[in-house]
Amino acid sequence: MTVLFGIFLLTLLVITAVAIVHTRNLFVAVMLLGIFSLLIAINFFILDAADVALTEAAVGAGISTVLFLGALALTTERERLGTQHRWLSLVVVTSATLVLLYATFDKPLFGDPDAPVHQHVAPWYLEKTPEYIDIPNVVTAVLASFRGYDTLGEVFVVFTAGIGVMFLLSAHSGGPGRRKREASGIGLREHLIPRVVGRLLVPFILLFGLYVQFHGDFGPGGGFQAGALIAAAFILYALVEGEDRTLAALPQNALNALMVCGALLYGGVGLAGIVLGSSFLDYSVLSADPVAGQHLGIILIEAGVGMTVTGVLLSIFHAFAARDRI
Amino acid sequence: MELLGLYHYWVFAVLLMIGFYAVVAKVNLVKKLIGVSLFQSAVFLLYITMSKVTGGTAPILQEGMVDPVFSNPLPQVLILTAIVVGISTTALGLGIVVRIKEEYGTIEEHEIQEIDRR
Amino acid sequence: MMEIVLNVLSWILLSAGGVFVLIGGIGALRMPNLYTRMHAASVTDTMGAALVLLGVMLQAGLTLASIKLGAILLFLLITSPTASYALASAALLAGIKPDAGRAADETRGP
Amino acid sequence: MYYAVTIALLVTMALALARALMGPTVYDRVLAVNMFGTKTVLLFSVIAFLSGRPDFLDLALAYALINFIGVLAVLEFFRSRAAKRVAEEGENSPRDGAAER
Repeated sequence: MTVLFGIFLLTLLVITAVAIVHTRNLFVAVMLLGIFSLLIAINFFILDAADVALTEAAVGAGISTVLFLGALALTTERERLGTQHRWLSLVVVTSATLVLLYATFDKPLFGDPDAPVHQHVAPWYLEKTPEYIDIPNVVTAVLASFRGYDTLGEVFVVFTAGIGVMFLLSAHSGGPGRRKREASGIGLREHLIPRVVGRLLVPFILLFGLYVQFHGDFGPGGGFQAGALIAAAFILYALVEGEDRTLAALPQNALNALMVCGALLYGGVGLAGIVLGSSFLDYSVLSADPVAGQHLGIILIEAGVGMTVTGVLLSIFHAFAARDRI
Repeated sequence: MELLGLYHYWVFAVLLMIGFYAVVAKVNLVKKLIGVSLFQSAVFLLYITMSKVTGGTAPILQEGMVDPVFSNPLPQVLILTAIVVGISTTALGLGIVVRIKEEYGTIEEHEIQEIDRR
Repeated sequence: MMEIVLNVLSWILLSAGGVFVLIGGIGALRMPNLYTRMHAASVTDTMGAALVLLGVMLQAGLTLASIKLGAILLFLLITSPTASYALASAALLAGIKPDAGRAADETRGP
Repeated sequence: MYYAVTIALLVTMALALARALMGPTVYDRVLAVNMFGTKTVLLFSVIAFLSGRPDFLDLALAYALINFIGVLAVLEFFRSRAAKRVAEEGENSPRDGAAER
């Protein structure tokens, strides 16, 4: 039955995607992208990927709409020219779709437990996690410990992207449009109800973010989700109270420090493994008891991930919002 | 169920190509980025689909579970990080688009090429 | 005995919630203009949500899950009217008049 | 029973999606997105129980907390655009231009 729900939702997903591409109004496309994100999060949840669904929830609802709207405010809301080489593109895309559809007939059926993907390392992870790492959430165990290198790489990609956005958008604008400072940047300060409710909710979102951060060993959660949630809390504060007050509460210097310290913390824990006589990112040696060492290592690197993601996402948001006022 | 056993993969293929169509056929740069993020989501969906095991549950151990079947945690790990990386890189792309708009005054590909040719 | 009563009660709440959600959904689709549609959508956000969550809460009993459901309900009851307010405010700002009847759709926003 | 509620929620989601696709104003679409978000919260709660993993209510909680940020962002988007327009019109009016020179 749940599979049927999934199929229904996937159909809605395709309809939404077609509408996103079809509409000429970019604002509408961004709104539909919000629905797309909700739909795909439900699909992830139905497909047993609670952690992934939580990440998509935190990123899709809190961050991505705000970023796209920020970019639209700086560029344009309407596509003027529409499509180029429509028929050629359609032919190429349709034939590629047919090739892909043909290829799917070689895939194992949905949910087949004998599929090759389930035969390789995954059973080992599931079997050995209680023994080596002893935390309930296997996803966190694989993310932080077994495949720590991978995650380190991803954290540095996020870090680099953040630096890139800051480089691009902190340059002095040569373009038109000197806007009055007080016109934008004050957020919704004049609107009493959003302001009161927003201020009420910010601490709860922060608290929930910290819960997700530190409960990530036991339930869905971890540094990536928590970072996005905490960034969403500050974005909410910026929306209801204005940019300058948010920057006064958490200045850009602090965000830079957060980004750098998070990445360094992750790398530092890895190096500590070498110093203590084992290999890079082996947490077993961090404590006398290997399992306790794993616990400590995972908490530390998840904290590092959370710090970097918070710092990067907030810096990106501030970079877009500040551009609005130059 | 046999009939619909590949439905998820078909949806993946169609979504992937819808995103691809937006990238190749649309002129507006923001729309191209939206297409890229659709493309990304399609890949996410493929991985998570592969991780599902019938009758399984999320790979988070819980007390009192009798002989549980877990879905595959590995694709979930890959996609979990990829979502955050995806939004960061999309933001980078949007940053570039904003700069293009400021330098060229437009974000339509044709017009940018026209200005470059001059 | 108690269990049966709770079960029946939770089923009643759940099905009433489902009906309200459905009615709100139909209203959001069929109502003639923006503000009336907003009204219909609010029904699903408050009444429907409250009934469904209370129904699920009765099934969960006194556990951590119930507390979480209570928190969800509380936050929904705070945030969705705020969202409706923000939306109505944005629409008014754009000059869409709260006009009865179909006429309001013709004066489109930007 | 959960199935009946789930089906009602799914049908409502389809109706909301229809509203989002039809418009006619952008505000209708925002309304549909917001409604869709609330339905998602409910669906997550119900499916968490349906699949017997009530500890996954965290997801619904996350959406309940942050879903309305999107709508506030929309309000802020229109507010700052309106403010910008007023500012630009002020600059373009002849009196202001003369004062600047």
